[in-house]
Amino acid sequence: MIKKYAVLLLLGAFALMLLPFVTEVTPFEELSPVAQKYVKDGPDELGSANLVSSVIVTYRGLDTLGEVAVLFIAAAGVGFMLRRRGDAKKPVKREASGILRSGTVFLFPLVLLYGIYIFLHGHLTPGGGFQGGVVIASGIVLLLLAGVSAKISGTVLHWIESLSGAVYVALGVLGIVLAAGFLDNRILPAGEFGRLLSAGAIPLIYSLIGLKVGAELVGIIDAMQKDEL
Amino acid sequence: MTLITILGFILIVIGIWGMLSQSNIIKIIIGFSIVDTGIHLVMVSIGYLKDRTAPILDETVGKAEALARVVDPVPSALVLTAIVIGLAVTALMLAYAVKLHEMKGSLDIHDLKELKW
Amino acid sequence: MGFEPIKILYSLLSLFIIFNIGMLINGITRKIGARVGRRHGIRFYQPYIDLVKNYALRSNITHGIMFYLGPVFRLTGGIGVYLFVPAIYGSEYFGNFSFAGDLVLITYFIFFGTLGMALGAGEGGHPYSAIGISRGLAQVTAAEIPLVIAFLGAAIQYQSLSVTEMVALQQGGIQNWTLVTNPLLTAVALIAYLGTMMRSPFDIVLAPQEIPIGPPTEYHSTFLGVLQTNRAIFPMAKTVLFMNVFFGGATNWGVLILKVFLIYMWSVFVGVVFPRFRVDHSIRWFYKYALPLGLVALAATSLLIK
Amino acid sequence: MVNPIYLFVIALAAGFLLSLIDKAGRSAALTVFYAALAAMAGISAQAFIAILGGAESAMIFTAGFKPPFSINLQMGLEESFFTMIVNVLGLLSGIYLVKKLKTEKVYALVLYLMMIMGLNGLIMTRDLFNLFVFLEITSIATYSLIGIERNIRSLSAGFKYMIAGGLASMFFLIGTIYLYRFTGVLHLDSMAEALDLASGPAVVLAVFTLLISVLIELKPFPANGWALDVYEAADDGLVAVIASASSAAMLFVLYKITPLLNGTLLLAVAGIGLTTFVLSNLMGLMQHSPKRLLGYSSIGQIGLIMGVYALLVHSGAASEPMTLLLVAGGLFINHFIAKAGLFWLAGLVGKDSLEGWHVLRKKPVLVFMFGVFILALVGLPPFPGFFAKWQLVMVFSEKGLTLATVLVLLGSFLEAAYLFRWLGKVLKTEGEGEVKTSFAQGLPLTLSALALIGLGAGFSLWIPGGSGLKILYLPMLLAAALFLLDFLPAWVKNTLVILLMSLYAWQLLPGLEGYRFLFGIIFLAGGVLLLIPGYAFKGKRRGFYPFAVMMYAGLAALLISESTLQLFAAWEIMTLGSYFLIIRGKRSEPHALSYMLFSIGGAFVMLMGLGLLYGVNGQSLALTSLETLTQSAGVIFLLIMLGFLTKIASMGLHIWLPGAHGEAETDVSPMVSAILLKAGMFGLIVLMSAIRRPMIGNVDITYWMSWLGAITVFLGNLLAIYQEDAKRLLAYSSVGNLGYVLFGLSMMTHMGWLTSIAFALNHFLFKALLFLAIGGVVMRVKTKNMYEMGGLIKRMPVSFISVLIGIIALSGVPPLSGYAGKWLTFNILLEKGWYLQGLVLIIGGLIAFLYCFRLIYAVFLGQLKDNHRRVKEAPLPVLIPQIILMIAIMFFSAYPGLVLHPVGDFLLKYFPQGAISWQNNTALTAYGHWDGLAVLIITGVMFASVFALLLITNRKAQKVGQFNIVYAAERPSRPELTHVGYNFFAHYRKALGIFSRPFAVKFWDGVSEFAHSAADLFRKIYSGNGQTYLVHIILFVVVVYAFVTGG
Amino acid sequence: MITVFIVVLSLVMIAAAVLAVQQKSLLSAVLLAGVISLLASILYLVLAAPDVAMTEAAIGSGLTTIVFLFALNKIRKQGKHD
Repeated sequence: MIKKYAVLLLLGAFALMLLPFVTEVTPFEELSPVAQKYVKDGPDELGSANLVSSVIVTYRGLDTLGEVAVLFIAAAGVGFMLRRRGDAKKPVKREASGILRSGTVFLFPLVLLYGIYIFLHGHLTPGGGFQGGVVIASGIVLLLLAGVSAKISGTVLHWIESLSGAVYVALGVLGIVLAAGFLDNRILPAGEFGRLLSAGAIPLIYSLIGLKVGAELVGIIDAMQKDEL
Repeated sequence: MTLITILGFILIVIGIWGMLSQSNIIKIIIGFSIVDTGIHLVMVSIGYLKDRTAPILDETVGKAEALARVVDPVPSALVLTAIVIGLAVTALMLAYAVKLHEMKGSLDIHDLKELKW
Repeated sequence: MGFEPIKILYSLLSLFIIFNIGMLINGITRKIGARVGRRHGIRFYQPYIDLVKNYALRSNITHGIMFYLGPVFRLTGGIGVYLFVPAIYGSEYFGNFSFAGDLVLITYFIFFGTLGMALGAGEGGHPYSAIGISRGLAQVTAAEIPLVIAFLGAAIQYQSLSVTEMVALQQGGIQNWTLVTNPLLTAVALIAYLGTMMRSPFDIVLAPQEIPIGPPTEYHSTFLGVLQTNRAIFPMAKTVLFMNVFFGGATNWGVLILKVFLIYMWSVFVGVVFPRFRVDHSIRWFYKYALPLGLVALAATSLLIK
Repeated sequence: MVNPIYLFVIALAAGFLLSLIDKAGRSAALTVFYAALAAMAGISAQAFIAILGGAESAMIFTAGFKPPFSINLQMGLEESFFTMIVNVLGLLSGIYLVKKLKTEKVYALVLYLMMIMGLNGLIMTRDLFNLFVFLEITSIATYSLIGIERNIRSLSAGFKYMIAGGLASMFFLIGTIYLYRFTGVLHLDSMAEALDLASGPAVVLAVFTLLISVLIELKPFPANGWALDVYEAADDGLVAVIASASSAAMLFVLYKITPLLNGTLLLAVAGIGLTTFVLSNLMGLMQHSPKRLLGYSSIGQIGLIMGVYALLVHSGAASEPMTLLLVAGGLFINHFIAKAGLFWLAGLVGKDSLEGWHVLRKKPVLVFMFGVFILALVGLPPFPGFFAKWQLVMVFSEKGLTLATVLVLLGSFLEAAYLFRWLGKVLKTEGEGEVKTSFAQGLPLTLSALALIGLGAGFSLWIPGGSGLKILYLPMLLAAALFLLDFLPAWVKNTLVILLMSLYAWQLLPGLEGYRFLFGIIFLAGGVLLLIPGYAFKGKRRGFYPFAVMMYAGLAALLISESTLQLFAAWEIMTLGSYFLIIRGKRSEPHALSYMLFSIGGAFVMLMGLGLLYGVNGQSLALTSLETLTQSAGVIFLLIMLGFLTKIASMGLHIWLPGAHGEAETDVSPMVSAILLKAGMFGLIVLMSAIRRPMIGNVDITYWMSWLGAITVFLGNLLAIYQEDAKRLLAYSSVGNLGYVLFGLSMMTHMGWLTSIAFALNHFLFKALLFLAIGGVVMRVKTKNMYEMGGLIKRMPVSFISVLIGIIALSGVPPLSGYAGKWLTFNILLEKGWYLQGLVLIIGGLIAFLYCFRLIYAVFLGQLKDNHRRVKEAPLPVLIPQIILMIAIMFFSAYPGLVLHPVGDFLLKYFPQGAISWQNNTALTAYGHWDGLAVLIITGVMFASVFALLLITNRKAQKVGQFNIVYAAERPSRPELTHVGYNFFAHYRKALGIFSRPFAVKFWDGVSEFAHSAADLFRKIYSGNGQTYLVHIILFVVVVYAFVTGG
Repeated sequence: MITVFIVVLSLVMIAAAVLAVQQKSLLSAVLLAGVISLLASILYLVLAAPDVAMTEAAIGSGLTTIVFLFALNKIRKQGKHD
């Protein structure tokens, strides 16, 4: 009991400590110097209408690569942690209701398509590789729930995951060779502003990210849903 | 949007409260994800400028007026990354939880005292 | 100072004189002791007879090399102490070998014999002789405390370690003796004197009653003779030393004999009056009474020279 | 220079593709894996070399924009060095783990690679948020890898780590976003420019949250319970990376964000670091699990490094890059390598108890490595930690950071305590078991041990004044060679060492003058003499000669040292060598430990003094600067003196000596007693000849030294008489004897010092003689208890004569050499007038007779025991030096002036009013005179005459049979009945028992007890509950914030 | 107007958070945490960050919850074996 109140007291003190962040900080009056540059020059330099995308894919591209790596590591880690012992039995196939099954079979291609749409239009509209990847992943989750394919083809996923990652890194290196630096998206022509095929390599990179993220997320979920024993 | 900043911090404190007071590992992870949400809110609210729109240029917001019309894209970009990382960490924590439960048969953090002193 | 060969002869003569004094005083004191105890006692020349008898005895056994050497060490110690003391002040030839060292040398040389005796008895066949040594050494080290204090005090008083010099400073009448100029220190010295003389109350080392076979009794025949010789010389040597440091020294043999006899009597009287201490008693006694008294005396002495 | 971005490209590409490659077979995957690691190590190493060679440091602008607009990475000197060591460690640990990686799923390879890449990112990135990403990469990879062990301990530790890391990340993000708010940039350098900490509490809070997150990752007390669990439970190869490489990267992060910090925050970091250092090492005292112990040590070391670093920055010393490199860099690299090595070893040994590590002894090479790692951690020469600590104390003293210095040394001392306890257990515990090593596991260990040695050599060059350490090169080289030649039989090595040492002495001695020459004779000629008994040892005598040489190397260097650094290094090397010699004894372990602890404690106090000297005296390392000291002379004197007093075992600091000297081997005891103790005296002479009037306020230190000396004599001798163990008796006697030395020195007069030197020389002669003789006896009769011996004169006559001569010289009975000291003592008493102390001293001297007699009686006299009837005389190699020593004693007794006269003349340099003059062989003072030769001759003649008399009268003496005696009407049948040995001076104990109570022992026991209970109390906070650890973290944050803001 | 909306939303989120933390049932707690994320994504829209809103909705409330549920499911299947 005492411990409970002690914790509350401690949290009170902690909250008190954080108070200056609320009381002493005023919101931005104008854009920060960095943001000003992104907003002012970004569209011209990179040709992306979605400034967040240009920041994510190019200006802070290394973050994004790292982020992909984080997800990759997490997927590997989860898979690693929940690995099955060598001679595990085959997972029991669960039967889902017929409606869900047929619904899923019908829905899945649409979901997949939507995901692809999102990452291809990342430089134009909200959303991008991550969001697209998530959508793809949720489509596959649907499949899982429906039990259409309890055993997702590991090999295909593997190939997608590995290759998209490797190509992403390779594109980054191309940036050094063809443009100004690692992960520079200006290896492809900027194209016409606002078009689908514009903004240099951003759509391409976003696609790769989408594929990789999707594959990774599926990996995580797959590892989670697989039955032990 | 100071209000949202405050909300973010409140969520953070509540999340930590959960982490400190709940003995169930899953609850601790939930607390952690609430903290995460709180942080993301704080971050995005920092990038907000009053009465501005999203940093996406289109017909309504042209290149020229963008500077005065859009909010800061940087915090958004950061939060995007943070969210994904949060998911990664949460997933790994859950994997730990599953594994711990498998080996220990319990989700109580007080039971994980094999090592001390 | 300095060494001349002729000194050897004089020293031997000096030694011979002191040996006889010792023998006679031994005899006389035993007689006195007996008379106090209302016994008839021995003849005063009895020690000579004993000595001759012992040297003549033929029961020649030994317990080992150290047993054999023990008496040698012992007598060497006794003679040495005497020979390092300038016996007669002012005499060029009866100054013995005092050129070799000073008061400190004598103080430490006292142990030479003690150590040798202890070694010899240690190799004796009987465990009790070892116990006797243990007691003896313990008591000696305790009794040396007032002794050292007394000598140190004297050295402080005269700002010298040389016995000759000390005596020189005491010349000119009794008022210059340490006895008079520093009575407290002399008192300490006299206590120390008691402690080193192996007489009652500090004679448990020899203790024939409790220990049927004490260290000297391990020895017999010639060994005992050597020890007896030492018992004549060694106490006299110490007495001469005390006389020199505290009682003005002696400028001729007559004064020497008189003073030595009187000082020796002091231990005899105390011995006759007081019963024997146990060893831990005597150690504690020296630490409890002699040491504080000595400290007071030392303090007084250092005040005195200021 | 290769574009450093390829570090990441390689890691990521390999990481992404590994699972595909793995389908072609594990060996392919492993090849790629190692190739990637090796390439990373190569790239960073190449960058390091290039930049060292003058190349520009590389800036990598990602996406082709300049910062602050895009993320940039930097590859400068620091970065290249850190990435290099991290990558090399990663590669080595990867090799170490090869067996595991072969069988685990391919994920393990991927995760490992990603972890290393993350560390590189942490080091290289200049962008705050990017730092966060790399932090997460590293963390998540680490969390996952901790699950490599399929056991609950590892898993629960990993989980605790995760939630703690989660909180740290939270703070990092909050700090980052607010810093972005205040500065508008994320680029660190631009941020530092734009940041104005004075502009409001929120700014400070923002920096604080960022800082605290980094600090939490650096495992500060008390917010570090999770880390301890990880260290204890996770796989060893992995922990090596976590403890060394990850900590390295995080320290580098701290280094990077330093420009954001202000003075208060820096002080907070310093306080946290040093507190952590002291407390975690304190708690380490109670550890019995090796890996947890290493955990405590790691946490402590990291705390030390960050604390020291923060203080260097705060005090401005860090603006000198060399200082930063030598101090913080030295501490860091030392810990980095040693800790990784120890964790690797932990994996090889795989035992859960400190004692269990004795299996290492099956492989001498492993023991050697273990020793190297432990000694490096403790900070002893010749390892980098030593030089770093030295420089640290110097710099801190210069900046007036006394409290910090005290904390650093206190923590180091505690660490030394448990590390040496461990080392001792490894060296001495008996038991079964063995260690299996493979090439993959041996390689990283070998390389790291070599790296430590090499770096030690490097640091010795780089450190200011380090060129003076050349004096140690040659002897240390010999020691090193002997390690390699350890397989040779003992006699070969013995001959080699004797030859080389003689040669060295031949070269060295003529260059010395005055007392240095005398000590040179004692140290080196004495050393050679005492090596002769080594021929009596059969077999290889592994590990003896390198350390013997090390000890003598230290001693020799002491003689010629001109700077404080030389002196201190020599001092430590000597201590180290002697420790390993002492611990060779059968039951030496606890005593060697206490020897080492007292030595280290003393050395640290001395180091404080040397530091202070450096600080107040214009940063001079010259020993002569002691002479020109104007301020704080008293304090400096006291501190340095305490160090030396520990070595000469003055009362109160003596409790290590009896065990250490008593339990050592036959030829080691005389070395450490007769020779080593003089080192302390030598030090005192060096010190006191420079500072003549050491005063603290109105108190004259020498006055109290004289009391200490006197009491040491009295109690040392008193305690000696109660000993039943012959060697301990001698050991206590040494305590007493060194008291005379101290007393004489404290007089601060010509004659006083001469007295001291006479005592020292004499002590060398007789104590070597006695220890050799008694050691020889102990070798034969296999016991040290005197009451179990007796009558050995019949079996070991030469030893008997040695002991006889020895005790006569010891007790100061004329005519032998001991008398010189006694005579001089009386003279100096009269001269100085310190009668009371003198009296205590003299009384103590009288007591010496008791134990002298006991020694010779109980061992050699009395009756021979049944089981000793066939013992032989001690081996010839043990006897030869005894004979030489006896001759030397006789010589010194007859011609004391030959030694004392020239030494006295030399001392006139310090004390122009010489008080002793020489006429031929007679010493004359204002008070008395002494002719050693005359005394010897007179005594000899008298002895001979009496002996002759006895021979004439009693020439036919017959030997009596042992039992041919009767006492108390009984005929004894067993020798025990005729030999009184036990509790020989019972009556003395009865009378003076009060003085024999071991007050000092009780005091130090109490100190140790207190430390251990405090340790136990503190470590109870690590309840094992992950939630409690979270509470600690939050509490830590709140409390530190309260301190920082002062409210 | 918008302020009121935010305040109401905030109160709901805080309530949900407290409830999630204190809730006995793990399932409801997980779902409540998902709800918090979902509501947060609405706030992101208010903050003119549609990208974040999308992500938070998809990942924070969607995928995270799914992962939680799968994990819970797995734990449930393991059962209590103590």
